[in-house]
Amino acid sequence: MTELPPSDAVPHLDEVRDRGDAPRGTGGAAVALADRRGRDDDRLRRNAAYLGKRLLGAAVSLVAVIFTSFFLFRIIPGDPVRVMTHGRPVTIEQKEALAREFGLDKPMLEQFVSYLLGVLRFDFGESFQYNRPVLSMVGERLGPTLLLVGASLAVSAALGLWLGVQGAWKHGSTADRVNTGVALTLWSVPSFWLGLILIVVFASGLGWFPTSGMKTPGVTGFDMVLDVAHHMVLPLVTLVAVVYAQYLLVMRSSLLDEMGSDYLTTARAKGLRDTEVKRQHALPNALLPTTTLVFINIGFVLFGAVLVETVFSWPGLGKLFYEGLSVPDLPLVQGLFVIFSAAVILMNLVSDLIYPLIDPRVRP
Amino acid sequence: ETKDEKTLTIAVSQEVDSLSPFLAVRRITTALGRLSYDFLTNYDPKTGKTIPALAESWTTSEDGLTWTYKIRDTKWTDGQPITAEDARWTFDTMMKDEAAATANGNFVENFESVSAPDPRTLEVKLKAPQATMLALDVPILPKHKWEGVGDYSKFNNDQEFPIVGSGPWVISAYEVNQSITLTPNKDFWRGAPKFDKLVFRYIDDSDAQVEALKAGEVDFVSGLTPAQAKALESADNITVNKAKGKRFQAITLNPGAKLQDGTAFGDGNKALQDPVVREALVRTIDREAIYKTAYGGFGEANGGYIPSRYKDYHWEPEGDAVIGFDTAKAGELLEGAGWVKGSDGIRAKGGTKLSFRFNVHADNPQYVQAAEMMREWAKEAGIDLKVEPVSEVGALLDAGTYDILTTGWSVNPDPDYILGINRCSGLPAKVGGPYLSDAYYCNPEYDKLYAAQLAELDQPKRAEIVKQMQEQLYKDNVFVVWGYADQLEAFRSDTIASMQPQPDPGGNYDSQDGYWSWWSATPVGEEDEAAGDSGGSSSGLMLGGGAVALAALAAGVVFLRRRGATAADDRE
Amino acid sequence: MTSAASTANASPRQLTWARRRRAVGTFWSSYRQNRAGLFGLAVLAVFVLSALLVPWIVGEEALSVTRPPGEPLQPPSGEFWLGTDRSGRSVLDLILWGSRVSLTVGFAATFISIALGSLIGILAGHFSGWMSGLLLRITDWFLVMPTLVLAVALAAVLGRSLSTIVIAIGVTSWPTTARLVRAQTLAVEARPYIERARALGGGHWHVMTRHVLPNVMPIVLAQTTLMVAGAILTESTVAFLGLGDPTTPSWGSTIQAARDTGAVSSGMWWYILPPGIAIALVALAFTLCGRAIEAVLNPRLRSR
Amino acid sequence: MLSARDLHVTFPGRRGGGSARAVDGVNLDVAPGEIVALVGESGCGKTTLARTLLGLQKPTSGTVSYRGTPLSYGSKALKAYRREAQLVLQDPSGSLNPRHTVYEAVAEGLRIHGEVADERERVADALSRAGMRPPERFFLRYPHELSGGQRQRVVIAGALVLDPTLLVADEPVASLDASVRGEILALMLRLREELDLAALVVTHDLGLAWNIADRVAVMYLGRIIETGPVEKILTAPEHPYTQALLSVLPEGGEPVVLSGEPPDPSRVPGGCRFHVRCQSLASGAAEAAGVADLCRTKDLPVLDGRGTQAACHLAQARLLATSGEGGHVQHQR
Amino acid sequence: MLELDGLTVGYRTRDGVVPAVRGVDLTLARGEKLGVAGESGSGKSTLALALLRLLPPSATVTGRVLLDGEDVLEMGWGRLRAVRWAGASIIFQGAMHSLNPVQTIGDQITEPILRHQKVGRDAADARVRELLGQVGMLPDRARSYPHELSGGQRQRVMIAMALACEPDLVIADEPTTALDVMVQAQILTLIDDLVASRGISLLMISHDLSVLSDVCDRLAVMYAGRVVEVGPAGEVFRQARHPYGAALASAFPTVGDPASRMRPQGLPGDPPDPQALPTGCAFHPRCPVRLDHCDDVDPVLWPAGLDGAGHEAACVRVLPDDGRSLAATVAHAAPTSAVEATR
Ligand SMILES: Nc1ncnc2c1ncn2[C@@H]1O[C@H](COP(=O)(O)OP(=O)(O)OP(=O)(O)O)[C@@H](O)[C@H]1O
Ligand SMILES: Nc1ncnc2c1ncn2[C@@H]1O[C@H](COP(=O)(O)OP(=O)(O)OP(=O)(O)O)[C@@H](O)[C@H]1O
Ligand SMILES: [Mg+2]
Ligand SMILES: [Mg+2]
Repeated sequence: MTELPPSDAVPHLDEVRDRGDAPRGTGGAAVALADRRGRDDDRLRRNAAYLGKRLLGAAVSLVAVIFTSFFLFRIIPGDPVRVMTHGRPVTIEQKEALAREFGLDKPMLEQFVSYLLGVLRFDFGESFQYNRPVLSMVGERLGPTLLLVGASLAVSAALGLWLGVQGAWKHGSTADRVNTGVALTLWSVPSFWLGLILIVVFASGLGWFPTSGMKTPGVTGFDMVLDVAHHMVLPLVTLVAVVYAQYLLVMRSSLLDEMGSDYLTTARAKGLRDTEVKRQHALPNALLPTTTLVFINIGFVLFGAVLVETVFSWPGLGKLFYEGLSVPDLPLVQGLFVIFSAAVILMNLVSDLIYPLIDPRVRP
Repeated sequence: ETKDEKTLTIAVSQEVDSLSPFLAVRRITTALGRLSYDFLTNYDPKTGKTIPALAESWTTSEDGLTWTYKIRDTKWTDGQPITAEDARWTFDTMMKDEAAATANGNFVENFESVSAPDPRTLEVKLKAPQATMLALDVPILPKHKWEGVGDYSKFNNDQEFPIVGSGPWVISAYEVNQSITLTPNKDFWRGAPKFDKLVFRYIDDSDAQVEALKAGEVDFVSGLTPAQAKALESADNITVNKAKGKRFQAITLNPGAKLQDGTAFGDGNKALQDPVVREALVRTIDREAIYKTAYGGFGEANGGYIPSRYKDYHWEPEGDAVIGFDTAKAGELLEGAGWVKGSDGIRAKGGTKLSFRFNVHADNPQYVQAAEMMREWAKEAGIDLKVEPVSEVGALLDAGTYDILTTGWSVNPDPDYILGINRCSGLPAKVGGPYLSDAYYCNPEYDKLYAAQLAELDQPKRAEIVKQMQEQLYKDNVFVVWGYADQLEAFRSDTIASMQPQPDPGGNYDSQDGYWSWWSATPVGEEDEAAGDSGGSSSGLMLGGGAVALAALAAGVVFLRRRGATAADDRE
Repeated sequence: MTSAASTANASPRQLTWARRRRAVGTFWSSYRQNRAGLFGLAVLAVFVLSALLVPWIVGEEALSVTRPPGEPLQPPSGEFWLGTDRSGRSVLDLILWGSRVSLTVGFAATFISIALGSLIGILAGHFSGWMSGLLLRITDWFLVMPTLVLAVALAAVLGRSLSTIVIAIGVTSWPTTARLVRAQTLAVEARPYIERARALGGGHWHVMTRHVLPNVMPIVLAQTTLMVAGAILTESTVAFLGLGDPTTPSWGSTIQAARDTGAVSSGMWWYILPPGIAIALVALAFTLCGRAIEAVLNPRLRSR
Repeated sequence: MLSARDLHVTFPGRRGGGSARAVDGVNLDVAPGEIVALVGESGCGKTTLARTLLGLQKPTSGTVSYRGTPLSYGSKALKAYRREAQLVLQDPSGSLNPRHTVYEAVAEGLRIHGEVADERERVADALSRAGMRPPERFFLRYPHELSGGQRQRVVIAGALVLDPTLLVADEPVASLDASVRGEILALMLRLREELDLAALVVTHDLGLAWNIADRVAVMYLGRIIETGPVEKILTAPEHPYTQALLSVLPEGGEPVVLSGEPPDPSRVPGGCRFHVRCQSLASGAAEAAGVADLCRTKDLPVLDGRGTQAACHLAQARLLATSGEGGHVQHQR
Repeated sequence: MLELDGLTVGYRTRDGVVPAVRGVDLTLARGEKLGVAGESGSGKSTLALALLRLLPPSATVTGRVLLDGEDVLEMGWGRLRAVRWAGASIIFQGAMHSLNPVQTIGDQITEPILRHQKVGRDAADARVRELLGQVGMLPDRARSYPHELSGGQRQRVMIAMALACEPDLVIADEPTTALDVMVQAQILTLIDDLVASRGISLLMISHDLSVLSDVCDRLAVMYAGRVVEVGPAGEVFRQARHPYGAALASAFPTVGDPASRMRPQGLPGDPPDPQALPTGCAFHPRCPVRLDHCDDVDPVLWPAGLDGAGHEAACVRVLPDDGRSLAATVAHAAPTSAVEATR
């Protein structure tokens, strides 16, 4: 699951970060006026401190991840050289030459140092299997992954939020119960299984969509856009179906938490329509945990899409990782792990930074 | 694209490792090399014999150290002429550059020098006689395109399309992890392919491949499961091809891993060193049941080492020689040898239990299924098999830390190589060092027979010796063959009217030696034009009498190469 | 409420028990009003019962691949309600047997995850300073560690087995629990009654066990139910990626076997659908129970 | 019995803000059997002071001594101290764990201190002394089943069950309505009679002080600025702040409504800390007495916590003018 | 201006209906200031919310709420929205929670102005600055978020907001509870000034009788969902006729008054449980001056004025003959106009 943002409204979902109380006012009106300038400086300084602290935390996590990535995969038994030579009868010399080329003959520490230096220069080395820089391999596949995962995230977040809002506002209604039930059921279904069923029914059965892949070879131009969209329907539906429940439930429960709030009564008392109360007052307050969830998921989906990518032969990143593991293609898996983890950490950071924009209470 | 453009789409699940023939070692990429570059020689689709390709003819010196090839006068796909210099440069680069030797370096290891005295003559000088000289499966590269490449280890040949080559097809587009598109080489000397486009489409999931075939998105699918094959047989416009398998499926029992100097290593269960235990264990295997259930009836239960597809060399036990399925007999054997059942139902003797690790390729469902069956049978005889699926057995084999492994090999028309791996000399010289053995088998008797068959030039007599070797192997129960699964493929009969199988008849289309199937594939509606020559006829014409003997010699080593290119997939 | 007269002579111990009984009673009576929760509970009960009784209902011989009761890959019939698998065994029997593994993985992995998560969460929330900082970093570190990667690494080291999967799931999923528990701990620790307990002279142990633990229990419970569903799904995912143990019948391995057989493209719906539906059903049942419990224990949800 | 000497408590400023001097130099004594009221407006540091006295908050500097021995913050020593000194927190509803019954809440102290013998009798006794009779009726109730007044009484019973000699009660009645609060105050007086209990009652309500306290200490922005017997301080206060507080009471005559709000404890003004809002300074009374400059620039000393004193330049000047001597107002340095 | 006629509110809960307000009749003239006091849980806030139909759906309201002669309870939604804030505005009990935490206070004050008055954004902003100035805050504060303000400041923002559309009626629900004396005094002064200068009617709720008596013209005391005493503020405070009113008033110590020195006044007994009200007069179990028949008769408001004018109390003791004669009859006869039988 995820870390959710600080807000008194959602204590059960919430990770209350070392926040203490909401900062208090900076004193009486007179003081405020006199200190106008000082306050701006102060705020700047506090913003910087806040940013610094988050950045530092992210950096620490990243360093830990880099360390891990190096040692974790080395516990997987397997001889990369053997795999690289594909079982061909090679001489000891050839093996040693390969080991030398990939630096596998050097002491662990030295390997680690050179790996670390490489990572700092964004050089993750070359894949054992593909003789190519890990970074460029990632570059090639990032696009399709981002397309699919990004689209699914957008659709599922939108769908989940919308249904969540409807559900909470009319909680207990038939629509609410049906929606929540359907979402939970889909949430409980293995994604690859659902994908296969969709292929059988909608691709080869009804023939509405292509069975797999991202596009028909050779199609270009605007046709390609349509073609890709056509190919994307089933994987997208699969991904969305299994995740949107999460957004729905979080949105629903955080909105439910806001529902009893007095400021909503204030809004009603002001003569606002029900939908206005919902949209202009309740929603912005309930949006906070969901936003964080979305951001953290952006980091995580890169990992998660492997199943759907496999089933639909989507040319994305996910599969690369798990194939590299069995070799083990150390540079590849290390690089991917660092990149994935960095994505998670980065998105965590971004949500930390975005949070104050949405909720003034979190402002430093 | 025009409407009536005929496209042949093949579903593949393997990713491209590199489009540089210097680096490519995967099945998909070596096949691509075959399609887009001509080699010096090729194999007859019907018989598998060597036939001319880029080399129109060849001669060899008395001492067998100098080989001279006459290079065909034909053109690269960019219009430049192909000369002997291109071939010289290709071999020379592989000799000098470690990176260029990555994929096919073993062919040139023994080369002294390569020269091109004139544009039509290639001369290779060897350090010692080498039999693979008529099976140099090395794509000859256009020097004018490749010369400028700086670092061959970094060059993947995937920046500029179409790729200049000399084969029947031209790689004209490549989308990473999605598709590779080839267009016909209209000027191919053997005749242009008949389809307008050949597309290898990446579909990872086997079910998705079949669904794509049914939906008409792809035209050819290989590696079907029995269930899929059965289901497709009744599908419209789809033809299922059940080729007799050239692979055998087997297990190896660890007879005690040894180095060449006899030093034992690893931790194999000592009980397996007892021939009685091995025989008893083999008697618990119901081969028929395995092929009936796990392979859905698409395969042949057979204990012979060389698949029945190769009639000349195939041997199988008969009558009393059959170590057949009989768990009761297995029990008796063990009982007689002093292995008695403990309270847990597992036999033991002197502290050694008949409890074996059984490492199975996790990614091969049939192996897993068969292993589960074997576990149950073995249990009836008081033997405990612990089925442990693994993703890769190589490491276990290297270290000798296994009791039973699943394995399987593709066998070529000439059995020399596959017989050779079981010699004592196939054992490693040091732990982890290179070795050929797949089972740590070592039997001096067998070695003698091997030498004899190598020296025997008379084919029927040689076949006799080969059969004796198989018998020996069968008796020793170290390398235990189950049988041969059929190679199951399917294609859309509304797209492909005909294709050249290998061997013909009854052969397969996928993973052929040569480019025959995709080169010869004829679109539906164009059958009549396709009365072309199949190349097979010209081969006999070209071969002189002396060459025939040489070719036979060469064939033995061909398989060394075979292993080089495909062992990654063959060895399991 | 027990009447004053009857409690007058009871010992504190008895009183405590009376209170607990009463708590269970009220819990159940509010739970009972949650129809979805009841449905989930009923489904679970059926599955757990069949998992427990399967050796008697079906018997181990039903799992034999060498003496299967039927022909391989037969469609559903009167004899085999859900058809047969690739070895000729009844798919229904496989599902029943598979429930043992799947439920075991679900419970065991959840137990590890919840125990670790609660412990670390409470410690990180209760103590401040370096201790909490360290625990948080560790938590973060494990949070980015994907279950499947760890499962691969562990499978390589420990071999493919149920326990590997259990450990992999348990070890990678506790951070979520830890974070939730920590958040709740922080919230609880800010309550005045913690201050009161400290003012009365209570130490760390007293505060953590008497005040924090009971208050994080509801969230831990809710988390538990969600986790069980997650663990079952993960087990099937691991099997799907070919990292599981294909020789033990579990729902995941049955799906995997069906896929290996090409059941999807061969139209053998009876082979591929039931295990998926079983997973979904149990996962759903757990989720429903979890939400029901959450609703009962959370006064906010209760009042609605 | 309980005395604080030169107590300072500073909270680090959040996210780069200045640090908050919540308690900024306090001397305070509570004698056995004495009820002292600590009054002052919201946020002036009353709760912080109370928490510090109980050792729940470590002072930044200064000492708290109990029966002449300075508090030590080791867990053993604190536990022993808390056996005798009890705290009643500001918010009775929050002070009770919603998952604990009344019995458990009251018995918690006994259990912590291992006094489990005749636990039941002592719990019953404490509850009935706090006015919950018959106690058995409430044993199994949860806090939410109690009324506000009952909750407050449970908290008080929990403090009384250990037979404390010192009670620090933080706003014991602030959240109650008028009818309940009188009842609780009466209970406190009774306990003082019965147990010779010393108490420090924290409040921002002067009426409460008048109701029950012997002595009153007025706190402003982290400091005690005036202290003395209730009758004196609440009828004839010296400090303008106390005067202002009294004036806004309904019967306090012409109300002096101070402008602005109490300054932030992270920005304590220089000079007299009250001068920014001081009505005597604003009205020119200080000017007239010639202390206006002092008010703006000269900080006042920390009162020593005994007798009747006011930390005010004006009061000092007046006193000097009328009696020509230091009197109760301290001269400093 | 405002007229409540038999207003009754019940909350539906799992354990049945909680009668929070049980038949309240009150009138409020234009420009008048009415205080409502009473014990916690006596239905004061419920009453306030009912006036603008702001109660949660679980509440059922009966009776009539006439605002300028129009029944609020029967208005269409459109009309109701128009009346809300423009006709009558509310200052809620907890200013802390009554402001939207993620909107600046400026935006929140602007919102009703833009909605109810045909003015542009700039004009609205100018009005906000003016309003903030009136409640003693810097106009710059419009850009602040609620959490950046102290409790007192937030309370002022609520007041500014309540005045934004210049309503005829302001309902202030405990505007000063939880504030300390000084801030409380500031706010009360402010309200007093604003109401006086604009001729607005004020309905102020508090549990602090002394505050109410200071600010308001008239005072109503509630107990268990009923108004038990109503009359001129000073009179109710100092000479309450209902024993509960008297007890409330006497619970307030007077600093300097030796009578209350060391003698805190309480009201023994527990607050009534609205779902299990005692029979007869709801107050009788705690009543220091109860009569034998108090558990039989449930008195309604009855003129109790010493000098006649507008002072009423619901206690048998204000009835002639202590209501004894009535009690004798109600045990057997139908309720009379002055007394209702509870059984
Ligand atoms: N833990 C803390 N960290 C930082 N500042 C604090 C902390 N506790 C209190 N403060 C600050 O110290 C000052 C005094 O707070 P304290 O709670 O003692 O006031 P109080 O007099 O009890 O007020 P009230 O009457 O509202 O209870 C306040 O400005 C408050 O913001
Ligand atoms: N939503 C609700 N559901 C059920 N009962 C409620 C609800 N809101 C209030 N009540 C009950 O209605 C009664 C009146 O509540 P109300 O809030 O009007 O009291 P009040 O007089 O404003 O008290 P206070 O002085 O504490 O604000 C109380 O007994 C309360 O418990
Ligand atoms: Mg306080
Ligand atoms: Mg209220």
